[in-house]
Amino acid sequence: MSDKVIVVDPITRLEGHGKITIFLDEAGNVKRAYFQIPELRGFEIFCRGRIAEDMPIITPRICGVCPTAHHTASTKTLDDLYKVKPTPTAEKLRRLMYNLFMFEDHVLHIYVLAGPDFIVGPKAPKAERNIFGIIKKVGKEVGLKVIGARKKAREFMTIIGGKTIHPVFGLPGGVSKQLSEETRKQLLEWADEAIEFAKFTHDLFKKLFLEEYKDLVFSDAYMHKTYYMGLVDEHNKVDFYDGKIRIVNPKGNEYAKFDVHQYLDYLGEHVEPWTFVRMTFLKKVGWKGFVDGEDSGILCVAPLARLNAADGMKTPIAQEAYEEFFEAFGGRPVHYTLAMHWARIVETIQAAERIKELASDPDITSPDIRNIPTEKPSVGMAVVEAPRGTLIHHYETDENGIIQKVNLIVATQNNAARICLSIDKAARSLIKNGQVDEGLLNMVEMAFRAYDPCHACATHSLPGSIPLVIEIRNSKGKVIKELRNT
Amino acid sequence: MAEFKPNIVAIVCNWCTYIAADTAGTARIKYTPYVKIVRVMCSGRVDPQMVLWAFRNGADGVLICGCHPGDCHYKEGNYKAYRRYMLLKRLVKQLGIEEERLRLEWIAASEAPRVKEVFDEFVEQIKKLGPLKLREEVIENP
Amino acid sequence: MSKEKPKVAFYWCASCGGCEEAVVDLAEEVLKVIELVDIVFWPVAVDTKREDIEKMADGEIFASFINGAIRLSEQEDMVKLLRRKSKFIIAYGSCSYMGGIPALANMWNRETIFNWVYSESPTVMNPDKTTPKTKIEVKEGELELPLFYNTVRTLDQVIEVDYYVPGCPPTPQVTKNALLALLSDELPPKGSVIGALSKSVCEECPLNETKPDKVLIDSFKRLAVTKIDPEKCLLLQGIPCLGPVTRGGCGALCPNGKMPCTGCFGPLDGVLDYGGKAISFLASILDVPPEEDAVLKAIENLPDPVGLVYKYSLARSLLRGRIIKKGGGSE
Amino acid sequence: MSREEVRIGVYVCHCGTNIAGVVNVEEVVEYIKKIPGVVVARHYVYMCSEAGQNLIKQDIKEHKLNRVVVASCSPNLHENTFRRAVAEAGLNPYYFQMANIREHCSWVTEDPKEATEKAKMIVRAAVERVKYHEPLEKKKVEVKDKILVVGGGIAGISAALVCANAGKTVYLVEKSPSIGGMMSRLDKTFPTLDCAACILTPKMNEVASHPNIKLITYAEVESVEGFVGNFKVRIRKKPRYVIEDLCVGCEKCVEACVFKEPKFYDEWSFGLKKRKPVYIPFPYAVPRKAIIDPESCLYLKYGRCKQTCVEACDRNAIDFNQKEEIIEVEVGAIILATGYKFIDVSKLPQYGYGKYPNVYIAPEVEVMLNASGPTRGEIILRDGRKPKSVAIIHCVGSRDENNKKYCSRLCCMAAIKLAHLIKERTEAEVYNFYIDIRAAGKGYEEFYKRVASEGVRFIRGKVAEITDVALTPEEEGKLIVRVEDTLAGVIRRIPVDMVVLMPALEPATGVEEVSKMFGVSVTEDFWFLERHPKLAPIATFADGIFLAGCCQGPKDIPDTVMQAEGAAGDALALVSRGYIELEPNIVSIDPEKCSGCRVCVGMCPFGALKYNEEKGVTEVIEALCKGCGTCAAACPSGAIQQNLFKDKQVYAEIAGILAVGGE
Repeated sequence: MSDKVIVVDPITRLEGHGKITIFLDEAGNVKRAYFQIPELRGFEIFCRGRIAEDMPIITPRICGVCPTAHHTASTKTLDDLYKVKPTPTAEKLRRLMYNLFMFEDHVLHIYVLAGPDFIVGPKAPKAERNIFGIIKKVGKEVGLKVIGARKKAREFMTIIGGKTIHPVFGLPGGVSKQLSEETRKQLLEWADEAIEFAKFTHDLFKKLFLEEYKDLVFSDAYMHKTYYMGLVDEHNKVDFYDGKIRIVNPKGNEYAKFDVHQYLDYLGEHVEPWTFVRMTFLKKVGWKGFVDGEDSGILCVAPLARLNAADGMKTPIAQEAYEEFFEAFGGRPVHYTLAMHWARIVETIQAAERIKELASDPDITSPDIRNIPTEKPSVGMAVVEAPRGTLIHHYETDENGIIQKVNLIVATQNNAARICLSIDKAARSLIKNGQVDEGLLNMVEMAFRAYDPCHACATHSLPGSIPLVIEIRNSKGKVIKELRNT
Repeated sequence: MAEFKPNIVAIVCNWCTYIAADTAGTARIKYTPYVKIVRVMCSGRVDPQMVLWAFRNGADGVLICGCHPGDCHYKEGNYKAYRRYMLLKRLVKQLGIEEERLRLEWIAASEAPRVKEVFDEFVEQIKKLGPLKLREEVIENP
Repeated sequence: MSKEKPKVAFYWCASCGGCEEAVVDLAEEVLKVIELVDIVFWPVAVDTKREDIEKMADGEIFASFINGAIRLSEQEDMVKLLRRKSKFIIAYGSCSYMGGIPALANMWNRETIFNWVYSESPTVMNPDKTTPKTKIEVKEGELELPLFYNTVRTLDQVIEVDYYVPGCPPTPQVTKNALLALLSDELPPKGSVIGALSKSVCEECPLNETKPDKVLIDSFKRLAVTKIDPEKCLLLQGIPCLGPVTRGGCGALCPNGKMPCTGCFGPLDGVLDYGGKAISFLASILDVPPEEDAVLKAIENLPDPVGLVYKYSLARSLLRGRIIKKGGGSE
Repeated sequence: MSREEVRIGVYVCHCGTNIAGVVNVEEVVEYIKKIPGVVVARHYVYMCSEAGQNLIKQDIKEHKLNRVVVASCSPNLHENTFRRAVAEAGLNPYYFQMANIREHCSWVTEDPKEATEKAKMIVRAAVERVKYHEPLEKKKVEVKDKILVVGGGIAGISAALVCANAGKTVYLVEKSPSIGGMMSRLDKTFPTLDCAACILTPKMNEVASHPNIKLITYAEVESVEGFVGNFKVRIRKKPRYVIEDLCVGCEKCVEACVFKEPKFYDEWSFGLKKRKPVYIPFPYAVPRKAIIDPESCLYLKYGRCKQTCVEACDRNAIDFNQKEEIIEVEVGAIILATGYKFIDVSKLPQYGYGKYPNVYIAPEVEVMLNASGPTRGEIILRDGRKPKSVAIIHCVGSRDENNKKYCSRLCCMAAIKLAHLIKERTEAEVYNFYIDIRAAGKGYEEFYKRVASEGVRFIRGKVAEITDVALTPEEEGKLIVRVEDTLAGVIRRIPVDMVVLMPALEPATGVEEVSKMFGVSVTEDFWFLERHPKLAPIATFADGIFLAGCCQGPKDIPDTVMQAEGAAGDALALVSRGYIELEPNIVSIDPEKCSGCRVCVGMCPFGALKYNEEKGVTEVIEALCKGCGTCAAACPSGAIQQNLFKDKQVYAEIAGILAVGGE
């Protein structure tokens, strides 16, 4: 029985959106750190009995931060369910919407949530470490650029998708609304700004990573040798919207490449009694507990994983950035968790470039936006790359398209086990003989934040932004010391 | 255990069933005391909300009574009532309430004996089903 | 109001984070608002502990904006604390106002949900049927999780609520209107829905003008397999659009996206049960013979009334959810 | 709902023992007292009495009541009584609600305990409801001062004349080519034996010549729209193929018809005589105009005929191109006098009608006795003989579990009259077979005694069968009446030459359509349903529509004429006032809530809802709203509310009525 329990609880225990509990042994060394997600809503169950076309309306409510990911995954699942292909124009519109979403979501994370750690600095006071801090540091116009870029992207999303938070335009076989020529022109104008902004961001952070925070980024505390999963197109390039699921092993070699319809052969989920979230692992490798390495089924998703799992990017500028990235870390795969931020910027560039490509295509304004299904529905599966990783929807219906079964593998479930690893590893490397390092909080927070764990999907914290508190308690549970990251 | 006395409300049309019930009274036709009448001008005034409200307020069963098809004092009010009733029944069933607890009957002004027939019969049916317990009465929260 | 800036708190329960995004989407607007108030509690942005709130005097917080439904025990505890400390409690967004999408879980109970999520789901590999517990003995010690309730409740089924801001999520405009209404000298009557319209979505819907005099149809159609004329009222095309029965103020976003309104703003004043009213008007516009077969045919494409009319409001409905017979957890 | 605190007075009526005999009124009062808002609760022996009403008025003044509930009989009886009382005390009459604990409770509940419990709930519901009542005003609507009479029998004729003499325009619509109805077939009427024609024809002619009566024969009502005071009626007049204005009834066309002999079924004489395709219904028909029957006329049927009738008519009155015409009239009141018909006795084989030629039904005999009838008033059997013995059988289909359970009321006296006339004209032996003789009426019993004393035989017993199977020589060639003489207690076989059946009466053909068209309820036997069997035996539940004669139930001529003139009185009272007050239960739309979704517009069959393009809201045309509330139920935004049936009022009532044992 340990005589100390450390509870790291975002804000308060009763706040209840992800909490960390660390057990020490008599010597005051870490026995085990637990990361708990105390949140569950049961979407898989209550989608039952609904009509299939309600799914793209209902599932985005899993997450208000990445609703477009769920909406798109759901819409694609309906295509599969009704065995109908979207018209070329419809697919382009969905891809356009999706890249706009990737762009604004990444930008939000980079600047508003994770950025402050690097731009303002991890040691800077909490009050400084936010978008306003950034504005102070890099100048107002950059700050306004950030706010502006996101705002603009979201305006376009509203026009195309009906709504930004919880879009509505997806239908089996296409989309509900045609794109106006006027909007296309505006998009085209704006796309260049977006690309410029992405490039600017890339240069800005590249410098920070390679200079100011090199030690941090390359720190062992954030390194796990795990499997990596991501979606790739027919040329094994990173694709957010569609493609084959590719998994590379810790050595970076292709472990598997499969169609979403085989996901059950590869992915399993582990249940722990102390958290509400299911943890994905590789079925064939097996669940070996919270350890990394080639023999452990634990895998990693999201930007870093996508880059590791792909042979390159879809677009030229992003491709250059991709190459620079692996050069900097000495080749594929990259195991440093904090490299996640860089990878995210590489993806941001691709998103911006894709927006331009798609907006340049005159066919995107065609009125031919929908194929009406003719087949009877039965089973549908689809996958997309959500900003926070691979997202799989799987529905079964009766012949009237009434949902009978739903299985959802949400990005953060895929990362859940690895996040636990990071927390545990950070704790072990920083807590020695009962001495709790003052930096622990921030370190843990940054490890945590790197994943951009969209706990709206499993819990509810806005990505990364998790102010932490450490309570050191004796076995009676009495707080004997308290640390806060403010 | 005490005998179950169903608590039933009948929302009835002013021009047919209400009159039939008056006539049944004048004729001293004895029937169940458990069905209590609420009058509306036409079964077309019956809003599904009223039925749900009745269940919420302790009704074990709800009757809607109107004029026979073609006899509506307002031409088609009873048709509207019927269409709403059909869709409402589907909703109510999905929410775990036996369809039999909701019934629509046409009773003409002249059919005083049918008032007894329908009311007594409905009470028997509800007795078979037993009291209606709402969700929170069945599964405790937490 | 006192000289110092009024203290404001934001809190989330069982929601998706969309309501926070909605506030963030106010962008410049939110900065203006923040100048007017002092945000003392906002889990996504401001670091305050429960203890800090407990230390406050009762009613010290001017207004607490609470989004999300009540799904877990700790959510109930926290909102009760906020109720004590706040002058006004504002149920922000459909989930706290009506239960929202998560309240569709009221068609089942805890047991059914756990069974699927932790054992029946095809990816789960959980031979010894482990499920999350409120107190868990791990070999290093004891861990805790909040209690997962059987039934999702609206905020006002747990604490007294002063105002409601509807929407899934509330649009920036609605949010702004609501904030201004609260900060104005003349407060709206307690219990009212603020920020939105007193009229239905049709009021703002461009397709409303395409209606003929009489809105009557011969049957309902399934969106999944129906071609939509983007220039014609969806209702008249047989698509069960809930615009007429839903509070406006969103700017008719969905109809503008050529999709039916699904009712996230909830009922209008004077409507008792959103779903009941929706059923009433949907069935009313059917112009078919009053015979069983004819009517069944006309409504065969409405196989899921609950999902249609209680998509966001099952917890607030008169029946709260499905009545589950003892042991009858699953359908 | 009004700000002021509600102060409710509740009055539970004993109605003598009608309520108090079953319901424990004290207990109800004690229970009601506890409901918040109730200031006084009393029980009283007769609330509808002046004393009872004064009780309410005093309390309103003393206790500053602003709501009143009376728990007594059906609102259909006394709602207006109490509303008036409330109004006289200076309160808006709609701050009142009635709880029906007699018809709906004490009279229908066996167990006093249960009845008391039910009464509590009914009263509670009224109390909860009245809290949400609002002041209303009756709406005045102008009334058309014209009257429609449907049916030209003695009922319709009498009603029409009274109305016309009062100076009102009357439209009298008759289905057949002539007015007169059943009475026109009669020779004499009981009990005075005065000549039917002599008393009917003057009235018929008065109708024809009356400046205020628009007589529309050979016509039927096609549709009725509108409501009390403002009915719009469409009348379809079938073509006569004879221009009425030109025809003088000279019958030249009849003589000239290519059919030399009459050979077609004659409706008036029930087929006892035959007619030609062109004919005059009966000698004193009104209008006395020829008519051509398209079914039997060669030209109209086959388009081939010499058209001798056309040549014969020197006034060129015959017009084969005549089309049916639609006549639209607007009236304030309607009198239904659609009369009756006899049941089809051939469905009762035991009486042998249709099987034995010498079995007749009463109306045939009436026609035979009629001086203008086929036999000029003689009783001559189908084989030409004069009967030496006649059996008159009462209650053929009446008072019969398998047929009409009711007594047809006029048969007894008619049978006795026929007995008298037959005996008078044939000196035959006349037997009456009866169950009971019902001679309730002025001079009826005396008439019965008189005829009995004339030697007509009365045998009490229900006739088992009529047969021609003779068992004895004297039965040969006769019809034998098998009957149990319940007075003598023996089965008897009585051989006769002629049998006269007194068939039960039933409503005239097409009564179902008529009831639907006019929105008038019917009894299970399809007689029109009066508003109240005693207090409103003429009015119907459809305001502005009144009943006259046998369409409401079997009656003899005096009762028919009485009711007809009563109906005329009611109709006149209505139209003479010039306006009516409508229950204010119409709907209103709150423009602050209406988004102009137009769901309601399709709900209204009366076109009372109109979308206002400029304002973008739907509006109510009050004059057209009938107050069904269908649109209120449909209105998705709750913008439409129905007076007296607002959502909150109905919800309060439902919650109240379900609050079993409620606090």
